[in-house]
Amino acid sequence: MVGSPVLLIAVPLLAAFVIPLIGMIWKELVRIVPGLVLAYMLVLSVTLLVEVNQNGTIVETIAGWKAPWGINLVYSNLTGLLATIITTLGFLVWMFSYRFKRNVDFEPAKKYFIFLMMLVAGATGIVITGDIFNQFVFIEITGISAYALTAFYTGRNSAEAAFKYLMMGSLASSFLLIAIAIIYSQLGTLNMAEIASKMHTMDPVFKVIALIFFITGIGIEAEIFPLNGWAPDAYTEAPGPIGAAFAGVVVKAGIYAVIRMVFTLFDIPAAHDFLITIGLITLIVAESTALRQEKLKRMLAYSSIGQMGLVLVAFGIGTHAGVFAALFLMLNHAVIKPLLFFSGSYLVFNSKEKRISEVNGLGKFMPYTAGLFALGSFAIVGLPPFAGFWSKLSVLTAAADEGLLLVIALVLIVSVIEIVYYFRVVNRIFFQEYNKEESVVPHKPRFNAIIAMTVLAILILVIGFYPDAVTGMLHSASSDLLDKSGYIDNVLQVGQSLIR
Amino acid sequence: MNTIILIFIIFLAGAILTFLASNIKGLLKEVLFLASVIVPVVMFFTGVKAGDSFNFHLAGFAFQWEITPLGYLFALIVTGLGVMAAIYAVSAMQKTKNLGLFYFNFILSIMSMLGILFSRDLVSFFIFWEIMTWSSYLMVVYQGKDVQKVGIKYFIFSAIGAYAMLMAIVMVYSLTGSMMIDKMIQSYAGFAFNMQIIIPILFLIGFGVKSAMMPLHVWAPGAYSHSPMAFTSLFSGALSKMGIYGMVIVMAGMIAYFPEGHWFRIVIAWLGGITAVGGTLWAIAQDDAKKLLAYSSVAQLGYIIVGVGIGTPLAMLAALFMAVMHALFKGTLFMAVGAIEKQTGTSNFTEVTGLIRKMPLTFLASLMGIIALAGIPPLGGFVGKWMLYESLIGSDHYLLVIVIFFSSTAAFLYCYKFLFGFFLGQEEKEWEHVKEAPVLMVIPMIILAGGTFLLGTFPGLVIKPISAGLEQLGYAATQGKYWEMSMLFNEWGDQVVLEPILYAIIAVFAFFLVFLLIKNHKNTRYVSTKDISTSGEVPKEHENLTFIQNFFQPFLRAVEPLMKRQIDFYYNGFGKGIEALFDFTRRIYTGNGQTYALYAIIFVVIFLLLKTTLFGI
Amino acid sequence: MRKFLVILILAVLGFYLFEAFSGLGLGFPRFEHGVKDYYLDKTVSELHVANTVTSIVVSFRGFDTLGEVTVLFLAVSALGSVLYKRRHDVGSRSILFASSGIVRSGSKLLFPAIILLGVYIFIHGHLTPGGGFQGGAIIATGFLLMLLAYENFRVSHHVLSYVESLAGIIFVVIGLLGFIDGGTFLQNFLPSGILNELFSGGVIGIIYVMVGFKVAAELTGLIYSVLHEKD
Amino acid sequence: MYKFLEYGVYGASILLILIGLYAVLTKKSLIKIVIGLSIIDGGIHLLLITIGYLRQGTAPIFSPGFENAAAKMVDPVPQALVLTAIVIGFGVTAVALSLVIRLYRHHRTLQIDEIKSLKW
Repeated sequence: MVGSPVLLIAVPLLAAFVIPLIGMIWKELVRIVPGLVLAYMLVLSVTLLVEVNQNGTIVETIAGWKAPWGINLVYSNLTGLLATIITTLGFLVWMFSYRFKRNVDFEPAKKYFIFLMMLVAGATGIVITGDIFNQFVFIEITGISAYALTAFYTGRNSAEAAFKYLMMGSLASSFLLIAIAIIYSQLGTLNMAEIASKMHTMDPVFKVIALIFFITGIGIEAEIFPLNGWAPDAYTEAPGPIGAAFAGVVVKAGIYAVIRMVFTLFDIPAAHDFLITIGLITLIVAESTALRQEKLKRMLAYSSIGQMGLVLVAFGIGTHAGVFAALFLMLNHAVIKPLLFFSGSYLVFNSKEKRISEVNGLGKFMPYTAGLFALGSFAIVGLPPFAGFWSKLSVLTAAADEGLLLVIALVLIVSVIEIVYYFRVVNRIFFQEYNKEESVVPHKPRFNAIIAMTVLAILILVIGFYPDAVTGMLHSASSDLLDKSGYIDNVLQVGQSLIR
Repeated sequence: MNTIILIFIIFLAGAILTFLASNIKGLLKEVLFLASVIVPVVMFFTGVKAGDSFNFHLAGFAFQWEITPLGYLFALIVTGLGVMAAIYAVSAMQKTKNLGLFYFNFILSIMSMLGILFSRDLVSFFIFWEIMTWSSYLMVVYQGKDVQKVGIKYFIFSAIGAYAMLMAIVMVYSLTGSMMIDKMIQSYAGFAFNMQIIIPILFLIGFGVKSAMMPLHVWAPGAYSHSPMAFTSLFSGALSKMGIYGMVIVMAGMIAYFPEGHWFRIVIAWLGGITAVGGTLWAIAQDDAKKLLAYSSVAQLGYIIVGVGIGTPLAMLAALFMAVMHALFKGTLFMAVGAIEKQTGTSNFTEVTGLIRKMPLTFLASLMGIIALAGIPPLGGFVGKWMLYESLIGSDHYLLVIVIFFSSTAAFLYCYKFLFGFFLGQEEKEWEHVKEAPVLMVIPMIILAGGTFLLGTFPGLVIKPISAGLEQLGYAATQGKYWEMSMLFNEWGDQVVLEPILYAIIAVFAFFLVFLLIKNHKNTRYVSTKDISTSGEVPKEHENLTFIQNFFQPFLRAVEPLMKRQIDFYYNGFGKGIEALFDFTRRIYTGNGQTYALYAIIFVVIFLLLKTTLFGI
Repeated sequence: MRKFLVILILAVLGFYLFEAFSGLGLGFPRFEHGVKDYYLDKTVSELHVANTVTSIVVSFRGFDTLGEVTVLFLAVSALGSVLYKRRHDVGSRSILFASSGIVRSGSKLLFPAIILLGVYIFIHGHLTPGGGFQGGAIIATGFLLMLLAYENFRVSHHVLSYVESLAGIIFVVIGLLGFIDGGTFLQNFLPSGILNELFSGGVIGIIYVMVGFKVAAELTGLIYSVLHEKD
Repeated sequence: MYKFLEYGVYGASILLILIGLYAVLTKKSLIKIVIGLSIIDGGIHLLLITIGYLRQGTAPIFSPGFENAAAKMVDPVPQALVLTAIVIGFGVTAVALSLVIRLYRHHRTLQIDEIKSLKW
């Protein structure tokens, strides 16, 4: 036993409480300790994932109460994979922001890192918990950290974005609570595995209403259209690295929650078609909106929403291939979009408005950052031999297996739009004249930022050139998601063995 | 290790190393660049032969790389032209900024083209296709002046093409469960009729974009003329041939199921015919040599598409022969324009004149290229066109013959314009300082020009590999009998086509050349070319009055109705409409948090209302 | 127009919600093998805790409570972060009108009693209704009263921060000790004592006391920082 | 009579939710919106508690001598959940109010219609 999934939550919580104290000893510690904690979480999640791969799902009970009664954490191939993605990104975001905008005061800096850590811990919690109410609590932890991070810069319109986010988030938690209330009133339990095993006894009317409220509640986090009005604002106004964290961490957790509901908890087959429909609508609306954006981060935000729509489409296909494709997309998106946010935030570093037109000709002054942005753009629109291609191809083949030709056609048409707006930016960066009056003053990235970006770039290239490096993991994760009875058995039986 | 994979590894490593070395002073990057182009090419010629293959699995897809006879033929074009263009590029691109990017993309495009030719499965075909697209895109925008629109246009069209192709690939996958090209061709007959039509059309869009087929050609002039000439020779010569290659392997296999004269074939052929005419007419109207050649490329590819569309053995032979030929002479011509542009700083006919004595070797190369292009014996263009006519007549497409004939006659006009505009006519004081292009630029031109001559005289050299390729496509046993297909070969036998008139024609050429040179040596009264007045019209001050101005005015006036509305116009309108629409739809995001909350509630209510329909409960 | 639309939509929403919930019935057990029977059983037999709600909040669903405490901690931090100003920008407290002598004396009189009540409630959280959250909230009202009555009443930010952090740390450390001792996080490692005595329920009492301190400190800090907000 | 109570309790909590939503969706003042969010929370908490209600049940607290009274006790789980939910709702409200203060500082207004600098 290398460790326990519960430490993924407990250690950052402990650190969050400790940081205000140690900050009084040496101010630099508030920047360093979160990094150490995130690194620890990364190592732990990876070792646990390896262990899970060998020995099967780890079910961790809490306070010694076996599964249906106590809260339990489930670290399986799927949740482990997502937790690993989340912690990896969390660590990279920390590394990137370690010296990002150094001129912030001590107090905000301290809180920034606490919030970042709690954002990651909360998202990890959403993914690994096996209890719906506990998931709700973690959604709130993530949510409050996210609101605070969105409102981090006092100079911008960030409070507006944060308020919109909070409004929607608050509605989301209300919907979630209603859904939880309905489920509890019918089944008398909050444990996901037990809910799943008892779901067939539930009155279908309640089932559907609960599902609708669940999807709406989580859909707000998962950026489903039309629940995603907050997302572009929050991405735009949050600090650059936090945009990356939203795209890579928060949304992934939201998507996980949606699919856990649809695949495991509820036994409504029509929900899959429902996912395809809303996924397609999200994809089309978001990408077409992205086409006409003037601000760089806003464009990236819409693109991120669109990708999530595609992920939902892939999950909606519902076969092994579809789930595999969706997970692959999530993984790729978690690698590529942060790179775009990282490099993009350095491209418009000194700009107040963050307009796309301000990046003209920056390729000359900051070739590395600009090159990485181009790499990210190439990868996200799915050009081979970069990472995004494989996931797009697997989505298409998965859809083709089911004969969903209309879906394929729409996805491909939207891809053209995606190419247009990404390449417009790349063109501007590299092939337009630098204009002193319009363009921003270039700002070279710091060393730590370069490392963070390089790691992501290397991941993109590795996945692009040798996708088999990750496909094995993704296959076992997708089998894990589809194996509903396995999940129930694992949770309910492993729980038994620990009865006091 | 398998030589095939080794070739790709060397290409890739060479590209990266060259890119990294680009900031080091000295000749290191040039040496690396040439090495990473030439070494794999040498390995290709010595290490592999048709039939070699390399298989592996990646991401759940089976990859099969194999050197097929047809692939070998096209690989000859790519490698030959690639090496020439590389040598040319080293000299032509000196003192340009950002050289690393150029070399990187150059090597990558050669690599990806070879990859396309070696792929026997659709996944790797598509991968290499896309690598080729983006590396050539980076070349188009490489020079960085006014390229926003051109580059985006090129990439949008490429993306539309590529995704149409991907759609077709995925449809094939859903029908056959396999990604193999052979499997696709074999099981094509079993598809439902609508699939039988839709899949080739989607493929056709994909390939048509790359080979600049008529309604999809609008990217071509801009892209060809904006990328560095060193690359354009490869771009027009080899890269656009990939579209032809794709058409040949996919379409030929597929539409072989349609009988000859089936409407589907006719449509493709006619698309080619229209492309040829339109390209030619637009080429005539151009004042810029690069644009002229670009439109001429469009036209030439139109001929090839006609051949592929007709699809009789002779037509295929003609098309493939013309593909090889086009690579040679268009490579030459673009190189020549590049040389002129490098030496004079412009590629506009209205500015440069009378270079014949300043750049005689360039002139020679251009002359040969133009003759080949125009299809005059003994150079290669003639053989191809002859076979095309013969096949068209043989398969009763008389109307198409007229179209092609009109187009290739009209092509003389721009050929003449090109030659006359640059080289002949008055010498201008302005261009007195101009010297012949550097040796490294001239040699590839001359070699390629020599190639047109060689193949025009001994077409058997290339017809043999073509026949092998045709056999691969299922045209039964054309090898060894190809000379029976065309009258041209029937008359004069196997290898030594046209030998009797060869020397006569060479003599005529030599005579004309000498005549021209001598004539230019005569002392003539010097009048500036910009000093002549147009008959009947009073020139305004500062008006460009070079003789090349409004060169074919009467002709252009005659065909004006045809050219009034560029297809571009409709595409732009469409694009603007889309953008306006999206500008409207994005107003969904009103910026008011309350509205977003309202959306959420509406979302819930809609699904509550529709729950019976949606969830069946 | 918008109001009409909203009312219409809400009417539909309300109809469906009411349709669903009115079908639930009221006041009879709805399911047979719910978790609550187990909780009610084990609370007495194993945990020796009188208040089942407390045992659920702290033990069965203790992880939720940890998360909940974190939410509160984060909310306070977020408040501070959102309202952050550079030191020289921070103004003094905004006072609309000074409080009268009666309010001041009365507050002074009530303050110790309120604090005592709060402490009583969270110490007896596992025996009687109430607990850490309730007690903490009561203590915070005491401080609110003082802050309203005395314009120069000061609470040390540092002390609040210490209390808050230490309480949180002790909570997590107790959880980790349980992890080391029993193999699961938050596991009880103390003797569970006798039902209905003050020292019963093992770690439950300690955790609830810590929650009480934390909530009190956090709510006070929250009020304090908002009070310093000047227009 | 009992049916009336049943409808009454559920109806009241749902009405609370709807009133809160109405405030969130139509009121222009940010403060009122925050109040609306709190009202929604209140309604939901009431709903949750109602679910756990048992006719003639007692509070789920054991007193000496009544150790076996579990059968007559109301469901403690919703109560525990509501306790958590209240605290969370409180935290969110606090953050919301702080954001309102920030918005007022920045825009000098509390009208949500006028705070639309981020759009499209």
